[in-house]
Formats: sequence, structure tokens, C-alpha cells
Amino acid sequence: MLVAGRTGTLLLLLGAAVVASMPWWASSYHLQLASTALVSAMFALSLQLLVGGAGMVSLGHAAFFGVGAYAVYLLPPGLSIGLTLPAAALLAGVAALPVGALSLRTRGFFFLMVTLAFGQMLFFLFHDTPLGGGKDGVFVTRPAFEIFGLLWEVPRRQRAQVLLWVNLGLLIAMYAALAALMRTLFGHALLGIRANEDRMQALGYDTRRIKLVAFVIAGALAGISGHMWAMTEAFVNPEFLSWHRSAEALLMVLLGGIGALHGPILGAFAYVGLGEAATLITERQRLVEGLVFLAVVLLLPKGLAGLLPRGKEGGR
Amino acid sequence: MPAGSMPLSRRSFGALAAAAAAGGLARPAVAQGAPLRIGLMLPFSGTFAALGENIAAAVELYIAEKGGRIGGRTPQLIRLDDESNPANAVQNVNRLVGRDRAEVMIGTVHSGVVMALVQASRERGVPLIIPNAGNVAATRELCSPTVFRSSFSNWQPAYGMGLALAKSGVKRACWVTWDYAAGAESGQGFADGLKAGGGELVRELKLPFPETNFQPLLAQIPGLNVDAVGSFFAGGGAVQFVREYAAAGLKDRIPLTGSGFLTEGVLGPQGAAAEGVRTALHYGDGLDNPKNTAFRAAFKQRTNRDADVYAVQGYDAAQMLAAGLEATRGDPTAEAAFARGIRSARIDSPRGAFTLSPSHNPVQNIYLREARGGENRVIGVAAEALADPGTGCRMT
Amino acid sequence: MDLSGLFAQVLNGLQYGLLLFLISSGLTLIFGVMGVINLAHGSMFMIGAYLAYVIASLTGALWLALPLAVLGGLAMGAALEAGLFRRFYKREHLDQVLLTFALILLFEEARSAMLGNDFHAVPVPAILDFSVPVTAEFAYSAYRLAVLVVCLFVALLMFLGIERTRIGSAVRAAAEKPEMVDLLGLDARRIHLLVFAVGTALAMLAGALAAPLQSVYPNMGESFLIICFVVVVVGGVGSIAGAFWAALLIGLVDTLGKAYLPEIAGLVVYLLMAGVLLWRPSGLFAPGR
Amino acid sequence: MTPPILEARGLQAGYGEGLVLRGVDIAVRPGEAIGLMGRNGMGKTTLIRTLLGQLPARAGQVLADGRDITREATFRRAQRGIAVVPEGRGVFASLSVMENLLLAARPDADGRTPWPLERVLTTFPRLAQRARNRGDQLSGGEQQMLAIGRALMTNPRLLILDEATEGLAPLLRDEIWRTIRTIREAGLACIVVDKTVGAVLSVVDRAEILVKGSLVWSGRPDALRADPELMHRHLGV
Repeated sequence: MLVAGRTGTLLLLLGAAVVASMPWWASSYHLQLASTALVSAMFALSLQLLVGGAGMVSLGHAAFFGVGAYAVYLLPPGLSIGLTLPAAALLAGVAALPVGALSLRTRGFFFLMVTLAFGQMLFFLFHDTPLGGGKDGVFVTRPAFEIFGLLWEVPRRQRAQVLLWVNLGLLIAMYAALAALMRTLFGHALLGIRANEDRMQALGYDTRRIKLVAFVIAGALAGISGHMWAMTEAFVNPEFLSWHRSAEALLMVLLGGIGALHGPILGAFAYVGLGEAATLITERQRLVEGLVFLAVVLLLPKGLAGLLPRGKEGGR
Repeated sequence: MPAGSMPLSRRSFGALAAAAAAGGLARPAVAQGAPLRIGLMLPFSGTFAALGENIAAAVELYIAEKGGRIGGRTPQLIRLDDESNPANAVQNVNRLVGRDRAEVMIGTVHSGVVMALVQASRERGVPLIIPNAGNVAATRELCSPTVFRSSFSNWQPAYGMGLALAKSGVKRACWVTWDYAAGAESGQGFADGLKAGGGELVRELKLPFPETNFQPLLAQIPGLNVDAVGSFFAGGGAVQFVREYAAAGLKDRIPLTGSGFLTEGVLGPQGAAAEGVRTALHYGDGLDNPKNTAFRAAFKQRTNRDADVYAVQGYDAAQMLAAGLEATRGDPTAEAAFARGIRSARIDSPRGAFTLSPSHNPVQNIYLREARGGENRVIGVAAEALADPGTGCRMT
Repeated sequence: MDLSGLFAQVLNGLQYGLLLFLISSGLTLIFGVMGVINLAHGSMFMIGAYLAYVIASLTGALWLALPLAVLGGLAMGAALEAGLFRRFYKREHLDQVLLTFALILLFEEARSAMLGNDFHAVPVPAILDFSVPVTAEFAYSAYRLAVLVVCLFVALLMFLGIERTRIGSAVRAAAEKPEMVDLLGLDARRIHLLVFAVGTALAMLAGALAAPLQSVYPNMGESFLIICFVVVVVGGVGSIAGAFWAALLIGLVDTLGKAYLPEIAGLVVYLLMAGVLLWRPSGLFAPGR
Repeated sequence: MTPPILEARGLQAGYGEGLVLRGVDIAVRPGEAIGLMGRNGMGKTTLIRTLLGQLPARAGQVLADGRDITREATFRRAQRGIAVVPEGRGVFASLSVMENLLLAARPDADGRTPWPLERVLTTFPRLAQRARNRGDQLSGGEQQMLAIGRALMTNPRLLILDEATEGLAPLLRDEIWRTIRTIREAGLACIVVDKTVGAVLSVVDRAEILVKGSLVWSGRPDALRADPELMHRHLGV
């Protein structure tokens, strides 16, 4: 998997700076929209570890996003984000462990179907049982920020910009962490599995275990993004776990390009931008989306990242 | 819902509202005669599109009847299609309030989507009038000085049905529904109504929303030994359920009844299977009062469609909005006065005049109806001036 | 639990399962033979159902929809295979997922543009609009029984076609070892076209048959799609026999689950799948593996 | 002189970024039997796969009867009368023996059927006995016979046998070799790949030795037998 080269990194940093400066020139609505894109980018990035990293196409990844979001609801209100964020990651990771252990008994098509089915199972858990407050969704209290032991509840008027910066910071941290991870032995092993799992097995790697670790990490990261979504919108509902959202994230990954770590970030921004543009142009949003995805699959197999200056292979 | 999960502490909400009232928000230019931006967030596509269209048409009808001005201002309707999709609800509300700067909101049909509107209203102090969605929470534990309802709570019609059944001598009944909040809340109403009249709910049969494979439920009914079946379904699910109930040979042995949505707007496709099915709702066909006659004629003339309960709810939402605006001379941000205006108003509804309960839900008659020849004829009053209990509502 | 109630439930389960079989058989063959994941298979079901709705409301003769669904399905399947899917057999699963997800969006949007978004009931044909008492207290609609018979008949045809003809053995061979079929000089492209066309026709036929039972509504294909994936996984990819028995199993388990374990009805089928995966990761009837 | 049934000129092919065949020239004429020899990993199977079109040629040409078929699909090459018994046999496990055979049945390019079902069943009486059994119910030897019989059902002019005796008990191997000789006597051209060097040399007209993707030696079997050093160096015998 490509990690952006020097020019690419500069361009990404420039993009980050533009987003960070939005509070000075954009409306609060657009700040919120940008936050949505940032959180989507985190979610797609977590999926990229599976898809681009180890070639595992999961259709149930949204389940962990949802678990992370529901963590905010399940935890007592008024806690600091310093507690709730790790808790969300932990909860999502714990959910990913058995799902991954079972799903990874299979490969390819089966893996896809099985993750889809387990994702739906978790969806039903929140949709049909009282655990998650019902199918209509529930409001949540936003976790507070804690600075030197003092809880700081962000005033309403600054909330959009503070959340934008927090989301941006988390996305950058997640990207940097994943870029570093892909350079470790573990990252190399993942890419080796993507290239040829049997060979890696023959070389003595416990591939299922490596994939399981990746699955759990990806689940935990999806949980973080779910947490941030809940915090941004202060509302959670079972649709967060539905397979449509998993498919959307896959679309973002493909739109951005599976070959590049930064692909999902581009893909998420393109996807959110596309959705927004589509609402302005036509009532038939799905028509526009469907056509764009068709075009991407048919014409742009390397995704948007294929258009950025190439960097070096992270795995070699 | 655990108590700890309340969305906002009362205090912080109060602070917000105060900030809003003090002009912290972009304040509309009332004096300059700028148009009043009314956000209409309704389903204009998807399963509930027809409901959304009727609600919107009735709002327009009322504004037109008032000569295009309410509360001294010229309304500008901003339509936003929520597609009845809860996943996009928060973003859609952000569009409506953030991008399009709606000053008041009317919406919506879907009970999942309406939660996002309630939240936005509570957080931002933008008044909201709910023209359909009946989830009880909106006027119980999530009630708010800025949230009003012109329709019903899910509890109300089913309570009426249960009460009417028990009064007619039914001792044992079961409840069939989709496994979701509206079904459960209606079921509670049905059980409460039965109990109030001396009957008993013996079993709830549920299937996942929106599946229509009713056979596994229907096959259990004969074994339950009940005198009547109550149910909550809507739209196509209701069509299918009523027809399969008849096809299973149950209709002639165990009467089918339900919350009014079971036969609302779907009698055509239900055909003979619906004939004689009794339901309870806050509206019905053949409701004889001058206001209703005038309203139906005007609606028909304007839209070339027959008015239905959704049109009535939309019309009354516009009436409530007008009441609030008149009390504040066109300023929806004057929260307390706006709420007082609506609360003290007697809404001259086609369903019969009603007032609001302390938790902002209509106190209204629930009519008993019987499906006959494609109409839900009103045959009596199931529960008079019924108010939702409003359990857990504490307004600040 | 009373026995007559149980009997009615078993009948329900069989009828539901046979319907699932019609949809799953195409899905399992399309993946088994071509190695392509077709999420849009549920849309074919939806199109078949809407076709029945349109035919019934235009002509009043629902039975006309059945041959039309089959012919239309063959044509639609062939066009999709030759025009689109053929390019994706060698692509990654991800590309296939996104291609077919895009197709779902487009088919749904086309449906919405042409026929709107309302829920429509489709009347049962007058000749079958009566009920047959199956137990002392419970009657079964004649149409439902007719669907059961038609599905059984189609399943039998499928079985004979697959097990008793040379084309059938070519399809089974292609599902098992596609490269070997090539090496024997058989034109795999024709097999692909055939499989895709027949699979699509079956899904559309299922939709047309189910329309009076399910009503027609937006996104109706999706819930069937996911449950059919479970059928394919449980039965073993590429196996018609596997799809048949798994469909009956899932139909029964789902129906009985709803009747007797309502608290966890939504999960029962998935739990069953998890169990099968633990026991036999490639399904109960995986061919030749 | 008639052109070769199958010919490769300067053929290069490989997997991923690696090149396995580095320019191979080989030709099989009607009725001729060739033994393709070489240690594991030298490119024997890759050569066969490239000749059959299962692996694209990076450079060079494949010709059949003098016509360039480098870009032709596998099934069309098979229709030209080239049959293969692949490594691992490729028997369809879910099909019965009879279905396996009938699926392949096809007259040759001139519409003749020198190998009708009866002849195949006489050649492999075992298959007649197990006609109704499924592929996965056969023993290894029976599967091998089925694979050969199935290849014959296509009435080929050239039969490619890749590791036809691998994993079989000695008695069964002998039986397979006997059958191959029968097929040879019927005048079919063959390419034989096998680890048992002696047996291969006893049935072929010519041996070709493949080392690291290139043909390094070509000649009559007795010439190879007469050169133990060559055999040892390239074949490990």
C-alpha cells in the first residue's frame, strides 16, 4: 500500500490547513459538513487497514462504528472525552474480536457474506432490543473536554469549530499511526497476506492471527470514529450499524483508491461533497451516486489517489 | 431509556434558551417585514411521500386562507425531503436550520427522523410542530417548551380502541404489531385501555419491521383463545396484514381491530378483507361538523385530492403556528410567549376543537370507526377528550 | 404448543423456504460459476414483483406476469452479463461489491422515477382468491398453496435440468473447476450467459410470485438478498442441492423462530449461520471440496 | 511437410514480476511423442499453461498448424484438438464418471470420432464398472484413468499428460503407462511430463530438457540414456 510521498504529504497537510482554517471563513453549516467528512474519513481509514492492508473486504464494518457510537449512550453522561474515547475503542474492539475470530475461518466471498451477516446481527441487537434505546435512536450527552482536571463544556456557539478541530486532530493522529503501523513488521506481514496468503503461511506466519489483530484494530478505530460521530451529532441510531453504511465506507475506500493509505480520506471528502452537491442539483441523489460509483468502478480502478503524485510502497 | 441518558441537563438547556432569547442567535429581522422562514421537513419521496405531500398541502391551504400572512409576517416555506431516513436525519436538520436558516420547523412523519428535529429544537430553541410522528417520548420525557404536536401520541388511538373493546364485553385480547417503538407504544395504550374497561391483554405478537411475512404470527392466534385482536400496522404492511388475516379464515371468528392507521388510506387495496374492521383514531370519515365540511371542500378544491387525517394534522400544525406567532407578533424566538400563545389557544380543528395538554400533545376525542364501502365511518366516540398521560415530562 | 398450529407453521416455513430457494439458486450459481458477488440480485426480485404489480393493474391478469418475468429475466440477465458483469469476473471482490451496489441504487432510482415510492398491494388472482382450511381453526390461502406448488415444480425442473442434462453437468462442472471446463474445449462464456440469464429469470419469477404475498415496496429486494446470502453460505456456494436444503432449513428456522422464540427472532437465522460456520466453514453442501 | 500441431517460438511467460519461461522453442508434429523433462520449478507446467493459453505469453508466439494462436482463448485451442490431463487430474468431483466423460465428448475438427464412448470404456474397463459413481468416490488411479479417458473423448490430435502417475501406487503406475503406450500406438501425438524418467523415455520419440525456463537439450531417448552425466545434472537421476 502506498503511503503518500513528500509532495503528496505536503498536499495532504495543505488540505488539513485549509480545513483547520474554516472557522474563519466558512458558515457553521459548512463546519458541520466538514466534521461529517472528517469522521467519515476516520471510518473509511479504519476500513482501509482491512481492505488495502490485508485484502479483507468486510461488509460488516459499520457494526463497530455503531458500537463506538452507542458507547457514548451506554456510558454515564458527563464523562470526559479522555475516558469515553478509549472506552468506545475498547468496546468496539471487544465486539470485533469474536466476529473476527469466526469470520476469519473463511476467506473471500465467504468472509464478505459472514461479516455482512454478523453486522446485521449486531444491527438487530440495537434495532430490536432495549439495549440501545430502540430503533428510533436516542440523544446522547456530548462527552466534555477535560483540561487540567477541569471539565469544560464547550459553549454552543463554539461547538462546531471545536469539534472540527478535534476531529481533524484525531484524523491526523489516526493517519500517522496507521502509516507508522504499515512500516512495522506487522504491516509488512499484512501486505504479504494481501499479496499471497498461502506463501505467508508457508513462510511460517500465523496469518489468521495477524488478520485477527488487524480486524480488531480496525474495529477499535471504527469505534473511535463512531464515538466522534455521536459526539458531533449528539444523536445515535441503529442505522449506524446497517450494511449500507459499510458499503458506503467501501465506496469511499474505492473512490479514494485501495492502493494508498490516504485514499479513504480523499474518498470520504469526495463522497460527502458529492452527496452535498447532489442535494443541490437534483432530488434524485441516489441516481447521481449510483452513476458516479459505476463510473469509478469502470474507469478509475485506482481511485482518486491514483491521481496524486506517487509515493513509495509502504510495504517494501 | 435510562435516566442518565437524558440528552441535555435541564440547566444547560435553560441557559441555551436564555442565550437564544437574548439574541445570541441570528435574530430574524421581524421589524423589517422579512419573510418568516418555515422549514417543512417532510417525506416527499419514499414510502411516506403521499403523507408528506398532504401535510404540506394543508399547511399551504391554511396560509392561503389567511391571505398569505400569519402573525403579521409573510411565510416562506422551505421544503426539505427527509426521505423518512433516520440515518440522514441529523444532517437534514442541520441543512434546514444551519444552511437554510429556518426560524420554525414543521415535521415530520417518521418517528425516527422526528427525534433529530426534537433534538435540534431543544438545542437551538427553534420551535417545532410535529404534524404526525406519534412517538410518545416527544411529549413525555423529551418534552420541551419549544416542541408541540398537532397529531397524536401512539398511545392515544390504541387506548381508545382497547377501552371501546373492553366496554363492548371483550375480556381477552392480543396485540399484533411490528417490533418497533410505535408498535410497542400503541400496544401499551391498547393494554391500558383494555384494563381501564375491565379486559386483559394476554399476548403481544411481534415481527421485525418492515417484514410482511405475517403467517407465523397468524397461525398462533387460534391457540390464544381471545375474543378480539388488536393491531398496529401502517401503509403496505397494513394492507398485507388485513388481507392475510381474512385469508387465514380468522376474520369471521375473531374480530380484527386496531389503531386507526390499520385502515387509514389503504382501504382500496385491502378490499373486502377490511370490511367491518373497527379501528380508533382522532379522525374519520363522515365526521359531521361545519369546520370539517369546509376544510374537506377547500382541500379538495386546492389539491384535487380528498383530505385525510394527515391533511388535518398539517392544517392544525399551521393553526398552532399562527396562534404562537400572533401571541408574539411574529417573533418565534420569544420562546415563552410563543409557547403560551399555543398552549392557551383552542385549535378549531376539522377533527373537532382541541387544546394542548401540559406536555403539548392534543387533548382530543378518539373516534371509533368501522370500515364500510371504502370509508372509515365514524360510529361513535371511543374515548372522549383523551390526553396522553405525559409521564416523565418536566418542562423548565 | 398445539400440533395443528405447528403444522400450519411448518407449511409457512416450507412456502417461505421454497421462495428463498428460487432467489438463492441463481445467487449461488452466479457466484459458484463466475465467482462474482451480485448484490443486485435482490433488485431482480424487486423488479419481478413490480412487474407483477404493473401487469396486474394494467390487465388484471396476474398469471401473465409469470411468463413475462421469466422472459424478461432471461433478457435482463443476458444483457447485464454481456454488457457489464463479464468484465468483472477477474476483478477484486471489492470492485464487484461496488459495481453491484451502484446497480442497486440505479435500479431503485429507476423504480422510483417510473413507478413512485408507494407501497402497493397486488391482488390475488380471482380464481385463487379463496382459503383452504388446513387445520380446524386455521385456513391457508389457495394462492399461497399455489405458490408452494409452483416453487416445487420449478425446483424440480431446476433439479432435472442441473442433474440430468449435459448443459446441467457443464454448469456443475463450471461451478467446481472453471479452468478445467475451458481445457475441455467448452465455451465458458455461453455457460456464463446461460447461468446469469437463468439466475436472473428465477429471481424475477420469485418476485412475480411473491408480489401478492408480500406487496411491493421500495427496497423490498434487500431483506431477501441478505437472507439469501445466509442460505448460500449455509448451503455451500455453487451447490443447487445445498441451496435447496439450506433454503428449506432457513425458511423453517426463521418461521418457527418467529412463532416460538419471538424475543430473538431476528437473530435466530444468523445464529444458525454462525453454528454452521463453526462446524463446516464452507457450508453444508460445498461441491467437491 | 505438414506444419507442427503445436509450436512455440521464443515463448516467454511468468507470474507477477518474475519471468519463468525465458524464450522457449518447441514443436510437436502429428503422431510425435515428446517427453518434457526437468527438475521441479524449471517451468514445465508453466510452459504447458502458456501453450494452452491459461497464462498469457509475455513475448514470442504459439502456433497451431502454422497459425498464430498466441492470443486465442483456451477453449478454442482445445477445440483445435489439443487435450490435456492436468496435474491433479481435474476430475469433476460432483459429476458421475459417465457425466465426466459425456461432458467432454466432441468429434474432431473433421467430424470424425476415433474415440467413441465404447472405445474409451474398452480401454478403461474400470470406468465402465464405476460409471454411476461420482468423481470424488473414485480412487486415485481411477481418477487418473477418468482424466485420460475424458481427454480422449474430445478426439484430440495431441494429448498433453502432466504428471499422470504422480501419487499412484507402483502397480497402478504400470497400468497407466500401459495405457499411454496403447494411446501412442493409436497414432496420437503426445507431450508427456513425468518424474519417472525411465518410463517417459520408454514411450516418447524425443526428449526435451527444460532448465530455468530454457530448453537446454533435445534429442532421442537412447541418446539421453547413454549420457548418465547429463541425466544426473539436469534430472537428478
